[in-house]
Amino acid sequence: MAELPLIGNYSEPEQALSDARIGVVTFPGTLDDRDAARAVKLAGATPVSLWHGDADLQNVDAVIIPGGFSYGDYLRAGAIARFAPMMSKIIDAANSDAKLPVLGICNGFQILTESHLLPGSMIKNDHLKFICREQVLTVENNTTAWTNEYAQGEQIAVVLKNQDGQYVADEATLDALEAEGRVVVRYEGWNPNGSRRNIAGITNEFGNVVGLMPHPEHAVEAGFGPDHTGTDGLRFFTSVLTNLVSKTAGAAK
Amino acid sequence: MPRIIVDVMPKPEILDPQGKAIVGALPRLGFDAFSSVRQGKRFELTVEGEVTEAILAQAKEAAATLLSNPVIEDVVNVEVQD
Amino acid sequence: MPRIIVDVMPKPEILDPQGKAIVGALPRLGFDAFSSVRQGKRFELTVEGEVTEAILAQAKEAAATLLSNPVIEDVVNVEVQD
Amino acid sequence: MTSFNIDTVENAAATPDVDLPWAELGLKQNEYDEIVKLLERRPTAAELAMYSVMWSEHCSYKSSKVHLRQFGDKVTEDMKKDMLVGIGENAGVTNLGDGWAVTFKVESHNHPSFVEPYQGAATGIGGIVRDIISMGARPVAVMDPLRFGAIDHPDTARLVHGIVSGIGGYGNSLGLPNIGGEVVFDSVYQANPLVNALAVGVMRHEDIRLANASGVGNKVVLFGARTGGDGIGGASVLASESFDDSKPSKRPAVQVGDPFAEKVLIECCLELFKNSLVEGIQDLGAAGISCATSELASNGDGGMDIELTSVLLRDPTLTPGEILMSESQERMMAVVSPENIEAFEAVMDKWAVEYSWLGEVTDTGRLIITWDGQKIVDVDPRTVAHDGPVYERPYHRPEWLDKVQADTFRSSEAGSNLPSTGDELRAATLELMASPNMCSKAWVTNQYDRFVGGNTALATPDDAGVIRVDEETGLGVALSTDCNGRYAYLDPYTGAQLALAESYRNVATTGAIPMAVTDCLNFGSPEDPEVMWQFAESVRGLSDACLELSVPVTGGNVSLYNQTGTTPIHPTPVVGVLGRFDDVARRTPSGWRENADGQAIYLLGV
Ligand SMILES: Nc1ncnc2c1ncn2[C@@H]1O[C@H](COP(=O)(O)OP(=O)(O)O)[C@@H](O)[C@H]1O
Repeated sequence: MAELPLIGNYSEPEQALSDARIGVVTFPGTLDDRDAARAVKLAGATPVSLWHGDADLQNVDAVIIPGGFSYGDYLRAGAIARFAPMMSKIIDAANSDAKLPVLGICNGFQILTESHLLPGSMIKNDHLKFICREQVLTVENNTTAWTNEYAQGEQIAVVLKNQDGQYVADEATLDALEAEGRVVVRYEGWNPNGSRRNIAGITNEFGNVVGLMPHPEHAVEAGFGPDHTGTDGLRFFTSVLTNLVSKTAGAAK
Repeated sequence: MPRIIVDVMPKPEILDPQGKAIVGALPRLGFDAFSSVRQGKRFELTVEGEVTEAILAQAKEAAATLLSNPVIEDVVNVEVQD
Repeated sequence: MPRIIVDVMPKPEILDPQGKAIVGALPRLGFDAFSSVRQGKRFELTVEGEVTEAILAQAKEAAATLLSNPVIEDVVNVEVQD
Repeated sequence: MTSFNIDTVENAAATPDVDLPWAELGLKQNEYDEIVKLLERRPTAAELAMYSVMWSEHCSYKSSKVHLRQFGDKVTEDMKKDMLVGIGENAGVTNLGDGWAVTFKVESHNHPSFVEPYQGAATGIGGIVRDIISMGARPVAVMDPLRFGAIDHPDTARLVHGIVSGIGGYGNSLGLPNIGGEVVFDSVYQANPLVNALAVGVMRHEDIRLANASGVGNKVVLFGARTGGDGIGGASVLASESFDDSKPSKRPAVQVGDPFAEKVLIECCLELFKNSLVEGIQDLGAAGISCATSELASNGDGGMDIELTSVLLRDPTLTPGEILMSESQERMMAVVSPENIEAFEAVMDKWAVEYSWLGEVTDTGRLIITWDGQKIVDVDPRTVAHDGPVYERPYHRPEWLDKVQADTFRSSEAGSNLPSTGDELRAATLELMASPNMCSKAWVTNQYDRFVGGNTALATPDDAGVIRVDEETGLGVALSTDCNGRYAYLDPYTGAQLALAESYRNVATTGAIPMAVTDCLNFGSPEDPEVMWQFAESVRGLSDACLELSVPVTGGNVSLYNQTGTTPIHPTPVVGVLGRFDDVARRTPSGWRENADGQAIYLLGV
């Protein structure tokens, strides 16, 4: 019998499989922190709850900024959250030599663009409505810290749900993203929100910071995601473990 | 080309959750001079050619019907900007 | 009490889905005078007491950092209103 | 603090002949006389405000009470065995086993949604979710049975788009999956759209909280949003309570929801429950502080002292009576023992939720409210919360019903026009499929988050929503809401039974065992004897059917006066059924699965 955790804190005994510790940030208004923590656990790592107002990263090996409506998203999605003390730490760690892996999902992606860790921005969906659907994506870059377990060009089904999901950037930025292979995933088929060049997710130049509009953490358990069977999202979370292991191995050399 | 600016604000007696979120965030960023914030909308309507009385009247009516919700919002300003 | 008005508009080169929806709706309601519409935000910051240079500077900085996102928006106006 | 000419208890006793605006506040002469009798003097302005809102149809169920009793009377021991908390609390609580309990309830926000569709629907979700929190539960899902007017009526688009985006805008921001609902178009609902909202929550048995104030000396705290003039626009006559014409009296008629504030309130309450920091808790909905103080006090040790100037205000011009009536959203009231004050405040500070201490629990049997130390309310809280008027309204079967019932498909002229050729059948099929009541509801459900939380095992397009409660065992619940108002119009007794039967079937077909019922009874004016008959028959039908199927009604809501002029809506008793799964992995989706080749198809039933 399991208790529901208060916030993104699955205070289970630490997993034996991997001693990787993945931080999950909770802001006031964060919604998917428990889901992100569950995904981390299913991937075999230990989720660590990070509170927006704290400034201690608790030695985590990677960080997930989950979806939701931080501060209600009344001003602009992610605009206020970006200034939280925890975000300053994350920004520094992501830019440091250690290149902390950071995954921003939905509102997390918006926070990453507001923080200038990723270029561009999100505006309202072109149809102006909230949209929730099962979404097929094409993996365009399988070399990032968060996508190395996918095949290049693989199509995966995850969940999409947002109101401000239209990715925009100026043409020069878009061209640069394409040229440098920094588009990580693209919407397959119908473009659900008007995003430039069907972009659903991008990475920074080092591949450690990834922002995604769709939600892989809602596709990690058979029966509770797309079409009741999909677990295509789980490899985002196992990828980062692979990345951490290879980093450790690299360091040991 | 001339533009007509329409400003719409939440009615003073109505809760403005957006302004509330901002006024909470400002002091955390060191902006301590503001006791309250309200967030409204600004529309810029572009007119081809001259802004006649009739066109201004149209803008005012559009402001009162489509651009604002009179149950919760006030049109605080309609003005021509060249 | 004096207020500082901050107006923020989507950058001209960025598509504005709300403005686009409005410009589509206007003619259906008989408002045919407008060739384009853009929707931005208007903030009213209330100041207790006088608006000093320092407070105005705070408002300008808040406008540029928190109230707008320079990637997609421009601050088009910061002004004091009594 | 603004100063008013305060109408104190002392003043009321000394000036028995002052005219009070009781009629404008919706009280009848006999009701006002009853208040004077109970108090043995005229009420103060503040007392009048409290009685008028608490004795309204909406809060007191004065027309429906005598019928609703059947839900409590027609129950067997077997039906009661899983009921941990029955009707009367904010929401009933049902035992799920393994130490888990579930609470659910459906409520209406019909009229506010007609006036301001987005905010009306949004605050409808907000209100029902707070009901669930106030039981000590974590809300885990919402549903929204909706009824609109004709799809081609000019006002329908305003209502549909506003209401759907309001429900989505609020529910999505709370992180609560929307797992089902209804969308029905029928011109009878033209100026009376029905916006019913259901919420379900889960908790451990030991976390069940009740709305009562016990423990003399325990402190009473109001937390969440500040109190504004919301929802008292209609009662602006109260401005006269200050007996002072100079007061500005701009009171908003509509409430604006702040889902972010509510989300924070949810998390903050859950943390309070987890650390056992509150003794009793009550959400603030209709009748605001009047309701919260009088219900908490009368359900507890019977007394409470409150200093009203301690309430944090959004609008400093509010008078005491207005503060007591305000329906500002996203507020809760709790009773906290003195040793927990510090810990309580730490949780509030963590979530940046505003709070203020208003007073304490006493054993005087009186609810005493002061304004800056001056006594403005001194009542027996039971008389406000529970002893409101009860009416046995006259009712009779409408004469037109025989004619309507006689007009069956077979007996009518239309019978001879039944489609028979291939082309006719094709046309009829297409017409049915294109009907807004039959076609895909994806244009609605695509605007609702059904995945958040990661526990949704079934949602649209299935017959019932299914939510996992315990991640280790798979224990979970199934929920469906149903009603066909046209059936209820033809025969309210059977129509209500059919609503239950449909909902029960929808839950059962997913594989769950139906356990409990909630209902939202949407009807026209109780002052119309024909409507009253529809109501009485529906309640009789539903309660008989519940007895027959052995599922208890654990809570619900009555919405009356849904009519335009003398034309009422169809009787619309929306019924929600909750079922239990020992493991949601066993849920059966509707529709053919892949690899269905060779599977047999059966039609069950008559
Ligand atoms: N207002 C609504 N909110 C959420 N879900 C809805 C709503 N209306 C319909 N649905 C869902 O859409 C699906 C199809 O609805 P409907 O066509 O009414 O189904 P049925 O005819 O089988 O009862 C169901 O899963 C139902 O719960």
